[in-house]
Amino acid sequence: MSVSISAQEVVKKYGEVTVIPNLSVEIKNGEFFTLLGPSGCGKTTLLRMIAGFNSIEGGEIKFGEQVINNIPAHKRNIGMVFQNYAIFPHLTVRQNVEYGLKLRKLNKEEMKKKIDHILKVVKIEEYQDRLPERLSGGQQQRVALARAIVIHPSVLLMDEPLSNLDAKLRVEMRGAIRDVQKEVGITTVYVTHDQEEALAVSDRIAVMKEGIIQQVGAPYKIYTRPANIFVATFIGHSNLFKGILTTTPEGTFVKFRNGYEIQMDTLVEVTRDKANVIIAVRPEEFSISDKGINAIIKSKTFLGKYVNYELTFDEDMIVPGQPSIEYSQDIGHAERTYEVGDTITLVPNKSKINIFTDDGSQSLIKDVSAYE
Amino acid sequence: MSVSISAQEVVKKYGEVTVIPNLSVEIKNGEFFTLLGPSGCGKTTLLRMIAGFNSIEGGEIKFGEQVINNIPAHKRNIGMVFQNYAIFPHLTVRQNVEYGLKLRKLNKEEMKKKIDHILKVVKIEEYQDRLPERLSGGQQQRVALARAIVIHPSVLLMDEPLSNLDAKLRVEMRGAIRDVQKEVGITTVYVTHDQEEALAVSDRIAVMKEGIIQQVGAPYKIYTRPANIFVATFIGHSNLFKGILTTTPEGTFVKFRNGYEIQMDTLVEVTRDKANVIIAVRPEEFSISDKGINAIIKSKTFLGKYVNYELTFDEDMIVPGQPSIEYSQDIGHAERTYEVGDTITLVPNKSKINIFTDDGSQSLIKDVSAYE
Amino acid sequence: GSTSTSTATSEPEKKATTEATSEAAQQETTDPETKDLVIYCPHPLEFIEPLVSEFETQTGVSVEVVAAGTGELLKRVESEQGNPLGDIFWGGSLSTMKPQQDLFENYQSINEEYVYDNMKNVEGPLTRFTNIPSVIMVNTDLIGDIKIEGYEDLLNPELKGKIAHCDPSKSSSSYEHLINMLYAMGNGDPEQGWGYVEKLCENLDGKLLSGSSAVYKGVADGEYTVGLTFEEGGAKYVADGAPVKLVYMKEGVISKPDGVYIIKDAKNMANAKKFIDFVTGKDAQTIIIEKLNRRSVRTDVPAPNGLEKIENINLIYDDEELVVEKKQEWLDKFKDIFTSAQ
Amino acid sequence: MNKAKIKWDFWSTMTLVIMAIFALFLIYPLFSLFISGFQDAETGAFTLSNFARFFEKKYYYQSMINSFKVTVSVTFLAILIGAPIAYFMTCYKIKFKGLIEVLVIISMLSPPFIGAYSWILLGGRSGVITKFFLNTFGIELPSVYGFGGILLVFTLKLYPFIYLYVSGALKKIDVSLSEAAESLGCNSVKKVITIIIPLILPTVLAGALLVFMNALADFGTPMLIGEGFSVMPVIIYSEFISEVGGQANFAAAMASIMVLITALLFMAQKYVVNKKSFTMSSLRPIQPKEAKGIKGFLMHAFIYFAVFLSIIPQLTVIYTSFLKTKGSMFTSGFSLDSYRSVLKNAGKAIANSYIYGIIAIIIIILLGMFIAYLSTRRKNVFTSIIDTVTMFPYIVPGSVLGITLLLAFNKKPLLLSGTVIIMIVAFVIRRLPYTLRSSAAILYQISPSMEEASISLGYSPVRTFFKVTAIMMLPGVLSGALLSWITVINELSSSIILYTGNTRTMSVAIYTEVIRASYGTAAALSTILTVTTVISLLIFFKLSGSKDVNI
Ligand SMILES: Nc1ncnc2c1ncn2[C@@H]1O[C@H](COP(=O)(O)OP(=O)(O)OP(=O)(O)O)[C@@H](O)[C@H]1O
Ligand SMILES: Nc1ncnc2c1ncn2[C@@H]1O[C@H](COP(=O)(O)OP(=O)(O)OP(=O)(O)O)[C@@H](O)[C@H]1O
Ligand SMILES: [Mg+2]
Ligand SMILES: [Mg+2]
Repeated sequence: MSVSISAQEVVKKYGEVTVIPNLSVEIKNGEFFTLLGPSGCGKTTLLRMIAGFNSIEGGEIKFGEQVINNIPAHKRNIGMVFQNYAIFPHLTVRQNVEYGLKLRKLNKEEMKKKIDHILKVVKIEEYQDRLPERLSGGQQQRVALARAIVIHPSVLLMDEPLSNLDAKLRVEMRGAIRDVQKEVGITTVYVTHDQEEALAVSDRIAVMKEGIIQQVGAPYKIYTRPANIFVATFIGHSNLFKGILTTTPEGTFVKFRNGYEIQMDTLVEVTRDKANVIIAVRPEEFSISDKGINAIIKSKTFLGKYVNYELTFDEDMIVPGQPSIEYSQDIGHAERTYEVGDTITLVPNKSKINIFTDDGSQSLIKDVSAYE
Repeated sequence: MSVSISAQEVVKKYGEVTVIPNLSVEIKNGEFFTLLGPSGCGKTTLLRMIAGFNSIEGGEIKFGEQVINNIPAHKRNIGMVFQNYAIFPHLTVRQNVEYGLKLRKLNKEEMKKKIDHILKVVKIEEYQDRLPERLSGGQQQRVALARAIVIHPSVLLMDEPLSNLDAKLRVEMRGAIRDVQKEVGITTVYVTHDQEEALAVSDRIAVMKEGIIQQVGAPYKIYTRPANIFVATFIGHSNLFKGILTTTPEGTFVKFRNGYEIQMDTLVEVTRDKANVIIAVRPEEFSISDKGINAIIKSKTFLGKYVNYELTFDEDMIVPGQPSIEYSQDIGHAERTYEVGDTITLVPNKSKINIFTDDGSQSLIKDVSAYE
Repeated sequence: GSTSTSTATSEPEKKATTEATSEAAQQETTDPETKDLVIYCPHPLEFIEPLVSEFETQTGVSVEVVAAGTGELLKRVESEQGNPLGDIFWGGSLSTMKPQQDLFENYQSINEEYVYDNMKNVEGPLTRFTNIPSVIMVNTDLIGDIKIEGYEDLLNPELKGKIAHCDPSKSSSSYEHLINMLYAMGNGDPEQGWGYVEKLCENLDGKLLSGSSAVYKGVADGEYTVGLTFEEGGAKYVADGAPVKLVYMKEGVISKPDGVYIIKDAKNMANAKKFIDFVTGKDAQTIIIEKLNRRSVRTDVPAPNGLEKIENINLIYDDEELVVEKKQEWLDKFKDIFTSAQ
Repeated sequence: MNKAKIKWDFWSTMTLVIMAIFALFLIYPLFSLFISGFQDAETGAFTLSNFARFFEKKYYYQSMINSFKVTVSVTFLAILIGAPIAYFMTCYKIKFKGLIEVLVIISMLSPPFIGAYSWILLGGRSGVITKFFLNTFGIELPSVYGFGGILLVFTLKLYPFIYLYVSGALKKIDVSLSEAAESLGCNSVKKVITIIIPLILPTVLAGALLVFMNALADFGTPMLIGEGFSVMPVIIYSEFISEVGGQANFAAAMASIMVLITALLFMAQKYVVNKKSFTMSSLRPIQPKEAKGIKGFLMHAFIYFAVFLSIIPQLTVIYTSFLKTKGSMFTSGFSLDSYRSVLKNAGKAIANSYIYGIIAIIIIILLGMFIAYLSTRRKNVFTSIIDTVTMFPYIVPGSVLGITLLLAFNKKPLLLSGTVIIMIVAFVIRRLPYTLRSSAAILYQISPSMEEASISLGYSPVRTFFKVTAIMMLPGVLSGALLSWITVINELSSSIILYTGNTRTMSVAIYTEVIRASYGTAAALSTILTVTTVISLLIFFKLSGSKDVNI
């Protein structure tokens, strides 16, 4: 049976270094919950605390109503896919997968059926009698995945379980994970670096930075309405422009430094007149137009579905310190593409763009909350 | 100094199992060459043969003019990033990076400068005195990357060097790799599962399957004009429809099973009339229209830049055995999105779609070659 | 226990010995330069010390003692033929050394004339050093009322498993005992003695030790009630006040000398000869009886302190040639008897 | 594979050099010994009668059966004690861990004879403990003699081998494997059985082999407390070197039988290890956890009890070294007389012990690592032969080996007898197996990709060996080297044959006291040896900067 997970004011220190200062989060029963964040932000650490492999320096973690801080890992009924696979080198593929099931008194036949099934799902049935050292990286990772899923744990913890698989297999595998997870109702905490993956499979996503949760919400919400500029730039790309907020009787406007103005009806009310703001526009929220903001194309990258243009703007239009300003052109339908050196005029899609306070810490869009 | 790499009829066996039956490929001097292929297809194996860690059961590998089959690995002047990082656990981050440089008689200062620089590039300077066991997975991977790059080898071999990094860091890192590579002119062989990455950084890509190269070409070419349906479906998604080729005085047409016809002017001449063909349409190559082919929306996934619809077609329209048929709608500009259950009418963009022989083994588009 | 008389060495005699020694050295020096002497010796430090330091002061030769078990040392000598690293082999009972006498140099000490007749060096290399009877050692704390006067008493069932005896193939003292009991219990015909050996083996109850010292040490420590050992082994405990006493078998005691020998082709030949002359000299022999619980081979040195007078011991004699000849056969026979008694 | 071509590189040169060394110092002497097993004692003609004699007489073959009874039991017991202690000490926070490690090492320090004699003093028929139980509780304890006693003494003496080996191996296990098992719902016991043990099996086997062979070859203990329970080495020893004059050819035949058995065992062990070894890259070693509750208590109790038992003989030795003695008797009261009487001679012996020891240990470590590397990473016929042959001297009784060496190197041009060199050669070839086996075991666990990484950065295989492989091997090497060091310092049976007055070592000095029952002075020397060894180890570990004793 799956359970809800609740972390309350959890603290994690490695010696003197505090990796997670104070983290609270509620993961619902049966939910597919994803942790996203930069490398080293504490995702693995949090996962290992839930699993019971890291000590907890403060706060509580509960499974349902039960505080589990002091329950040993093997009694928590979890399944875990480790970042480094951690498959048993002395057991064959099949024995690896079998390992957890054996502890769960099943009759032989049922066990065999389950294992055959999962081996097929992760596409390693033909290697089932090999020792892990003779498998490729991706094959090993699938063994780790199968091993954790097959026991139908109440909590499934996955640390980048698909990082070494090709795109196609990855899509299939995440489908498989999703299926098992929904079918049996496993509460799943998932760590990934693949944003598309996160957006595709998660019920909710938590974006972390330096051990602090920045935003928790449904994928669509996180992507379209990020709570601060960290989230806006970390999930997908966002181009950040300096802007000024003006309130006139006709409504509220945000003005780019070059004077181009957009009327915004969806801003929170408290905003001061003439306030400096940051305007975040995603590469795909631009359209080519004759009126708007001008940019010169600096470079061009073909990325399959679309072409990415890196743009140059007037220095003082944009927030400094950004790696690049980009426009992405959907080429499934685009009439023409542009070349390096071309000047183009772009208009942002006002229903999509996001406005943040000057320090970037808060969204000014109505109804955006950091925790949902 | 960088070199060209040439593999000629290379064979690799593990005991009885032939992993690479007969592979030939030319990698140009200074090129950024990427290997893409399903998990277990032999990418790591090929890389390790170039590096000198796997025996070669047949054929030759040359660096420039020199056959290197029997040159020991340490004399090949390669740099390698291993799939499992393989960083030295007994050395600190800095010492790991320093390790290879020490051999290359540099004066102290220059060495220090180089290391400081690379540590900054891969963003691990603050951890430089830690032992690897106290790093996160992504941090470890960056150490491995820095260690291989800093020596400026003539051949750089990278086995999924960025698999454990978040999207943003990954973009930065691949930029950094690209920069060093171009600056010094290192011939680079790169293995990745991230197609976007492959498309973004590679000069050329080789798509492999079961040890056999399916297509070698520039990213744009591979994506837009795949040589066979394996490549078409492996790189990006392709929806495969059954079609019939008809040649009339007005030109050549491909007809979908529901009767919808498209005139194709770019097909090779030899094609027989009434031949069965496969029509490959990428999700983004569809547009909503009132005439075309009808589909029902089965499910809908939000993927950031676009929304992915999984579609249901009449059974006999599509090539059987496909995991899904998809339409992806660019939502930067889309006026409306659709809901599950809606019926939509789609037209494929005829300048983009690809036509393959009935068995899928060959493209019928003019000027598409498997090796470029 | 027994009473003793102590005799001081008289001045003139001492002088004579010293003179003789230096004289011999002058005549026969092969290499007058050497100032060293290497002695292979299984005796304990406390035994070696007094004699060696006396020798060093008298002659100015510097002595290096290599100590190990008799067997080990003998094997060394054997292996080092051609390049001997030792000069003197000091210790080892005659029955052990006789078969190996080719390893040693012929030399008649200047003191040969003072040696008892039956202990003269008739073979050439085998200079006798002391005389050692076999004895039964009894722990007086443990023995209680059990009467021990000789071999026969060891068959007392109350002693079953309490007798310390060594494997005769491993220890020369128990080999001597084997010979002793064969002759004593066979009334002079060793072949008649095996019946006793069989009974004794049964009473050993499967316990057979593996080294000479284990016997006297074991009895002294109270691990065993009685033990079959050699006189000096037990006597030093008596002298030290341990709760032990020595019993000289009433059925007969064989007393065998041990010796001191020059290793063939010794590098310090002259000093080696000096040493032989020294230890058989009256001074040294007197030290032996006074401090080291052994019997002298010299007629002019009295019985030692605290040891039974030789007259009170029922001495018997073996046929040395027969013993050498039968050695392997008897050892094997003992093994068989012991194993089948288990 | 390019089969035909053996690439000519550093390692092939190394193979040749090592082969040459071994041919000279091992194969040549040992094989002349074995050959003499086939020779008639008198005529020197070829014969099998020596072997026939062995299998005909119960006295002899019974001792072989006895030997196996002892060694098999000891091996199991040593594993049963050593492995759990190693596991607990690695995975849990055990109180006084550092002290325990020091004590374990001290318990290994007792020189031959002394340890067993201490047990007699304690548990003999009138031993302190026996008497205590008899007088206070009226319980008659079984005596320390015979099979049981040998078992007790061997087990307590040899479980530290397993402990050291297994600790080294456990440090190389990546914690995530253990965590993976737990995440699948496995409790600690199951986890140990199904994951940990299989993973360290090569090391356990290597340790078990050493224990087995050590128990098979040791004659000091059974000689003192065997009491008629005769075992092979005692018989070989006494046939070869008895006071009574033994039969060298027969002894050689018996030694050959032992060596044959060893070789078979060793090959079996290698076979299993090859099949059952798995490389792991251990980036995150196991972190000790808190040992709580009843489990924690039991763990502590078990460790303390075992270690206490094994340290008893040393304590006894140290205690007796301060007793007043009268001749070879201990009398009541304390004094420093024993020390006084040994001190004037001890200086030279101590210096010798350490100088030879250091030279030997350096050679041992180098050879051990090289051979381990060759036999695991460069497998071929030659390296396997080298690997196997190195185990032979371990099983041949030391004094027999000493004599073979003496015989072999007593003539020009190979005149080494009486020199330091021959002592060191004996130390090296007898004590190499400890370091070699532990090094080989650890190598099986190190992922070759570390070496590949180094090579890819331009380091030649040789430099890679020194800069990466060797360093990563260190935990394993050191646990073996520790054993080698301790046993070199305590080496006796071959040095007793090879030493001269100038090259006398401490253990020879101790033995000299022991053979004629002067236990007070022997104990004093032994205590000096123990104290100096512990100091030497502490200094070493201080200098090498490692926190705990076996790294
Ligand atoms: N030592 C080995 N013995 C036998 N087969 C092996 C061995 N190593 C790899 N293989 C097999 O060879 C094939 C190719 O392996 P390789 O590691 O090159 O795959 P890959 O393309 O790198 O896969 P991935 O993307 O999953 O890392 C796989 O099917 C694998 O199972
Ligand atoms: N044993 C340790 N001792 C000290 N610091 C550690 C230890 N393990 C991890 N850290 C640090 O804690 C931080 C969080 O590590 P964690 O492994 O949770 O990161 P992560 O989010 O999983 O990163 P990645 O995506 O790179 O795997 C990192 O900065 C890391 O360097
Ligand atoms: Mg991580
Ligand atoms: Mg791979």
